[in-house]
Amino acid sequence: MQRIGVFVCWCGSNIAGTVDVQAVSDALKNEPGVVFSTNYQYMCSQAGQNMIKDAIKEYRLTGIVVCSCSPRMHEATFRKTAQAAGLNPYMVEIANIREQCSWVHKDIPTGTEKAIILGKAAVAKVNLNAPLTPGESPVTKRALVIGGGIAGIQTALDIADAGFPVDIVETKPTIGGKMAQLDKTFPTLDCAACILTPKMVDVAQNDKIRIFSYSEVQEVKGFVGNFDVKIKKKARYVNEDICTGCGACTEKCPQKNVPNEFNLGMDNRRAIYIPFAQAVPKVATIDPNACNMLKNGKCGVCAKVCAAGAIDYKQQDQIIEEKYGAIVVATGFNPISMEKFDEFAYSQSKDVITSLEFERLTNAAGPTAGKLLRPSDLEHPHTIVFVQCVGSRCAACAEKGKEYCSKICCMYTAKHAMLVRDKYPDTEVYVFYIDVRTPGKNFDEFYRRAVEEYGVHYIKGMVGKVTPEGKKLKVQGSDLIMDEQVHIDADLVVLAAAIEPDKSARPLATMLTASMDTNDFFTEAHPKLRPVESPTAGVFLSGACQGPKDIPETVSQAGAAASKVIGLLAKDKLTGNPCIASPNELMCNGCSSCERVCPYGAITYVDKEFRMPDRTTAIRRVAQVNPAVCQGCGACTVACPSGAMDLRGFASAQIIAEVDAICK
Amino acid sequence: MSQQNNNLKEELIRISGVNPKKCMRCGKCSATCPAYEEMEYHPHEFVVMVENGNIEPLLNTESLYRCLTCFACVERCPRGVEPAKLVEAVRLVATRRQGANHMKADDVPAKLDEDLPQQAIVSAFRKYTK
Amino acid sequence: MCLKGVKRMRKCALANLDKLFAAIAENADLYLPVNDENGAASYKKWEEGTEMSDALNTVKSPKDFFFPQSEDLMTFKTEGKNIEITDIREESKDFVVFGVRACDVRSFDILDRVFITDPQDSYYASKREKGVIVSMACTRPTETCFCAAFGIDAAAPKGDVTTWKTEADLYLQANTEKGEKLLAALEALTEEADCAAVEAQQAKTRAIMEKLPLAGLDTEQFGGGKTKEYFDAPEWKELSQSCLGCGTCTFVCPTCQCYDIKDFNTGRGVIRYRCWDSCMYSEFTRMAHGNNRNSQLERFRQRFMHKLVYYPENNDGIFGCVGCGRCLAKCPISMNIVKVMKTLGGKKDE
Amino acid sequence: MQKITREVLIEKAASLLNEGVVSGVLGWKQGEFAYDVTPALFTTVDELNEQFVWGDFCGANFSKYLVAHTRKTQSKVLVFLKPCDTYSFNQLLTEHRFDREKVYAVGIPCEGMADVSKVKAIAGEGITAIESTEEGLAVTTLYNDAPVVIAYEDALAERCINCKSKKHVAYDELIGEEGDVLESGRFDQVAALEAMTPDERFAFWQKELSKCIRCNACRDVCPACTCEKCVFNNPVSGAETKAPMGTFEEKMFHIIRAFHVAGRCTDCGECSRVCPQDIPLHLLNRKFIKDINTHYGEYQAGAEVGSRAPLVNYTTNDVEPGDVFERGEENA
Amino acid sequence: MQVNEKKPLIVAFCCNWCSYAGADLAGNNRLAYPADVKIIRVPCSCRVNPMFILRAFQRGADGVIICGCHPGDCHYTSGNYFTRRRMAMLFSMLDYLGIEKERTRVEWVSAAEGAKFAATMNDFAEKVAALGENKRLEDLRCKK
Repeated sequence: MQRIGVFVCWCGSNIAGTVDVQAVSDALKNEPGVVFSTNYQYMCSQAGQNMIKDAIKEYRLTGIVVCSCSPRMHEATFRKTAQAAGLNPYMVEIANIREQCSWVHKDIPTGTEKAIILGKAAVAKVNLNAPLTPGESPVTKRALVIGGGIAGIQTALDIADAGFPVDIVETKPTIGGKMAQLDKTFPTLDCAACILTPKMVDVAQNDKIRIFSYSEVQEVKGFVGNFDVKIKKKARYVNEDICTGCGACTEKCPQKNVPNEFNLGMDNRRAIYIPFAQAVPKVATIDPNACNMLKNGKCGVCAKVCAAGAIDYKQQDQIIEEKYGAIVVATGFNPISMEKFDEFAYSQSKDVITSLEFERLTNAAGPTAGKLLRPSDLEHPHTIVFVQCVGSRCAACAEKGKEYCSKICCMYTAKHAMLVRDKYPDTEVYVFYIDVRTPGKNFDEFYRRAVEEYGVHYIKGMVGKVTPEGKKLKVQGSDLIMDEQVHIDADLVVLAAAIEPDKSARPLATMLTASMDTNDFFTEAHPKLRPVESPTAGVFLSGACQGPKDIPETVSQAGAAASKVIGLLAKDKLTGNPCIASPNELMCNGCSSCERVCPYGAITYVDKEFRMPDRTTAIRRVAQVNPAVCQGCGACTVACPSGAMDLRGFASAQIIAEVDAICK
Repeated sequence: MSQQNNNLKEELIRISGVNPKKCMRCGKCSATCPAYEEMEYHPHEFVVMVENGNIEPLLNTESLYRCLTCFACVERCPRGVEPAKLVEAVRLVATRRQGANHMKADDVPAKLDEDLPQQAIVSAFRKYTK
Repeated sequence: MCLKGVKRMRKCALANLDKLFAAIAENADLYLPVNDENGAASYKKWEEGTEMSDALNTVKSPKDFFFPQSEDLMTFKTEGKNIEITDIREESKDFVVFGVRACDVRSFDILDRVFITDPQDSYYASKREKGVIVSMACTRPTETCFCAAFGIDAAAPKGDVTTWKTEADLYLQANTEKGEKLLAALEALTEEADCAAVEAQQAKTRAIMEKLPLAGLDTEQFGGGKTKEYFDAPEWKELSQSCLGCGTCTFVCPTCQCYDIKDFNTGRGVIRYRCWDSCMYSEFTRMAHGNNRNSQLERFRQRFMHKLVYYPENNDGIFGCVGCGRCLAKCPISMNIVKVMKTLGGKKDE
Repeated sequence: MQKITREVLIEKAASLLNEGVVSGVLGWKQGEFAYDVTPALFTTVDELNEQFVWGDFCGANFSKYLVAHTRKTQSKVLVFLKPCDTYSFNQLLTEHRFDREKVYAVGIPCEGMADVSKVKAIAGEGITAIESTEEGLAVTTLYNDAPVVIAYEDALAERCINCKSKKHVAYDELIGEEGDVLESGRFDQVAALEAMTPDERFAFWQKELSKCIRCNACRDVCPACTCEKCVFNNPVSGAETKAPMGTFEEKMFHIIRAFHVAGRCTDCGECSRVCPQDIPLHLLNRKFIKDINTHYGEYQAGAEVGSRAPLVNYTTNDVEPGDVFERGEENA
Repeated sequence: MQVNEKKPLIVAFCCNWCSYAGADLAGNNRLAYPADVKIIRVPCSCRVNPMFILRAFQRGADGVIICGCHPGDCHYTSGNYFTRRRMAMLFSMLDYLGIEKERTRVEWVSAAEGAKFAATMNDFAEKVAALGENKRLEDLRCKK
């Protein structure tokens, strides 16, 4: 049986004006378990708190009820008060008789009657409270960043700057990501490589950062502060430590016709290759699907020419196991496939290209060495049509497009159009747009410059059809302002393809038990207040894996994610919320219902031997809640048919007691 | 919008099953329309005008019969608006209005004769009945 | 039982049955079996127009009238250390239960031995005092009937009044003082009768009884003193293995008499009530240390040992089963006392 | 009349027993009468030959027994599964309730099971023998000179009239031919109730549920109700009761029970089969199934192992609770 | 407490993060609603077990309302999505059993929607009052 003290606050006249506080404290005196009941002007004042502390000691109270303002206001205050008097802070319950009583009801009888009922409910609840102690868990002071694009690079650099070791896992042979493929960046037109590659070098040289390139995350176990991760380092058949990146092998390799993915297949590379000149790590990789030596044991040229002796045809995939305290997801994006948009003739004509391909065509390190030549005949195009929103904002075509706005296309298309007009003033450039969206610093100015200074023709409307005819591409579109159908004979058509999350994100989300939206973008813990955290504790989001983003936005989010990680890793121990789910193993069916509703992946199962009621023993699958991960929402408690899962601090019995007290 | 006719708008929406509000004004329907040059009102205008309840001009335009019902606009529309269905619905309303000569069930017996296929009556009845 | 001269036989034309019921209902609540739309019979209070069922038996036995499935015993309130107890029993009205079959009539003997012997259960006793049992002889026993195994004559049920329903008349004969009183009040609606029709019906019924599939069921092997013989019998395992542990058999049984006493806190006070319990339930007789019988085998065994061994041992050899066959008809897995008796060796040599 | 004979099943079981593939066989055991068949574990071929039956009264669903059986033994048990039983089988696997490795499942076709109460209602009391003939069930009673022949469709249990599937969704081995998922009228009665006024519905359920004697047979036979400890048996759950007190408890029991199995109930119909008071409990479960199908897309519990039950799932544009009634009516 | 003219009793389950805060805001803005509404704080609307709702009706509540964050804004990401399904199913079942559908409601109230909270409670209390006393899910023992 509890020994409960009741403390009714007047809150000056805020409560006492509408509630007869004396009547309330008198009425609650007779409730079961109550041994002391009083009222005072300001319970939250020093004097009021001392009154509570004294009563706890004098009456050997095991629980207290404070009838006062909202628990959102002073629950923490009174918990501290109780703790100072030696009482477990979770033995405190608040009856909200201000915001939810005195302030919303007019007359004293009504207010008093309700305040008494709310007080009784709190007493009924505290009768069933149990002391709770938050769990503690250690923090592994190392972070994992998954993805080595600009988002991952920035996050890793920021974390390392704070003194914590960071590992970057990148599936490609080099870090750099999409930004490395870009030519210029909007709205300032800096050269992408000029601002990215120094950062890549910083990463390579930072002794806090390890890069696992050509690697994948294979398994994630554990929880915030204590993740156990298996990383598969794929065999690149080149000893990274020895390879100097001299490139001799990539020049001598006889297998010359491998499509070069860095240039989106617009030119070829060798079977042994370094993706681009500034690659980090700058080491060669052998493509096992193209290499004759690996396929049928005939060749070995690269090994012969390698002065360092770094070639190792026998290299195996390697599994690295490492512990991390925090994980940052930075898996980025890809343009969607254009295969299904046959109205734009992407599959029929080499001269219909995506904007990313256009980037490579204008890039000095690209297949045309920066000269704008059309892919089919390497002639200079004189009329270029840009089509915006290809696959974006496409609600009706889930199988080919995306419902959302891809956000970056308006700006890069303006950039492309401007650059073309700048370098080749003899070229006519048309941009078909539905809306031009330019919310960003200096963005609209940039777009207007493309129109006003560079003479790009912006046409409000969409392209309906592209038909290759001889050397031309017949573009049929609508001009909604002029209300006419326009026909343009273009030399090159550039499609602003929608972007989508990288395909690796979905399986990764499953491993991390991090939630995703229907488009496979990672969900943030709160759309406004916790935009860089995943709902899964210890998992953070950086860059376009969370939603379409341009570079400035990506970099700032990357920094934000890093600061959250630093905040986490700076702690020695994590203190949990003690109001968490806890299963009664004897009643648990192991049915997985709770696991399926848990937004945090806090529930796992173990097989345990139990002595059954009929004195036999049986191995049963039972749920276990990880206290460091559970946030205490209680979804599992209702999903559980047997009632084995309960929520500490909000136990079923406690809520039922409140219901009973209110409905008395 | 003076000529707003909400009843007619509702009827068109009901017949066609098209929700014109889904249109985001991209114009891809008109961009893709092979009969564009022949039309006074173009596919995207059909959608906007129906949404605005401005339907009388559509009922009286030749454009109605220039639409080939090729469904290119339906296929290409990124929002699934299906303008061709709307055009067809306007056509149906126009047909039913021809001289307001709705056929009534009572009219059927008089029209029957031995040579007339029943099918013809049934389809006429369907077509000319509200 | 139709004893000319010793007891008076009265009869009432079936056409006048409603009048007879009306007359009974004038002085007491009258309950009789009534069919629902599915043809299942249950006891209902008679009102003008209520038609008596011809069903062989009701789904739930008439024990409910004396030992209801749940029954409030008292209420109490606590305030601080004070406790205020209120006896909430209401003086029950006289009532008549009509159409009770021979097997169910016997069940009251079995319940009486539990509830009326010292210490007397006053809740039960007062209802027994107020209630008059009017039995009715069976004419169409069914395959699940085995009352004969317990020496019950379906053609001559006991009770305060025995009735026989023939094609044209209802024959009535009083067996007890209560019964005499009831019949006296109905004097005007009944007439003196001889026993010929009743005896003819009895002969027919008894002949059918002989032919019932369970007619040969023998109880010789059971009774008091057989605990050691059967308690550890290996057959229990097989018999109980499919038992679901539901309470159907106990709740349709006319003789099961176990109950649980529970408190219900209404928020304004506590109602202490008792309700039927089932020895098949895992929580049956749960005590501070846990449960007595932890496996379904033990719980299953308890029910049948009680009916066939423990009860007769304490009650002059009377079995705790009346052969009404309800459990045979209703068990979800068709496991029942007959199968138990036959498996454990009660089967007559053929 | 069942197409597969008892002998075929015994032969299969005997060979598996003899080969040592299984150590026991879950099957139906002959009772006192033609219809009172009991689920039993057979461990020898002799037992099978003597007591194993298969016929029109073998309605019991064995899936639930696997929970207890597989815990007790290390060896395999053979279980015969009718098409509807296989759904329960899968659902239990989805919920990790038994070890699949310890079960050898043999799917057997089912032509529908007879409802004993229908047979009794037609043939009358005193049934001494029932034979399955081409014309139907020939029922011999004490009171009829010649056997009463009941056409199979007249004797068919409600759940079999509205059979949802003749397809086996799980088995190690199938005897006979595979059937199809059927278009059944199983929601017609639910729709009829939905079409009533609330007062009529209340009266209907008040009448039905007040018959409940809380014997728990519906729960104890239910293959979805395999909780280690049911909330209604648990004194600390706040819901424990042993008897229907007043008019509230039985509503509480049936609403919560139906809710607990919502999305998990395969609609096997065992609850209604065993109810001693003939309460149409399947109409509660089917209401949830119908609502789930209407609002969250067609879902058949147990159709596959590992599927996510609708109530532990969601989409971001689910129907609002306040709109369910209207939508329900539209679909009625 | 024996009251002659019975006022409706309404139990409101409010999630801690949005609706309970919304109720607090209603208080801050002195937006009145009937005192018949009694709030029980739960961490998330998904903590509300159908048993709590039936229990409230059993004990004499005339209406039960569950308030949570707007879909998509759940503090726990997805809790209210489960609430939405569970309650849709439960309320539909109650309606199927002939219990007045106006006695139960789910409403999404954010922490900023003090006015909505008060308006919702006023409206709900009015509708429940119009229905009169809860008879169809009552437990007579609790009314003695």
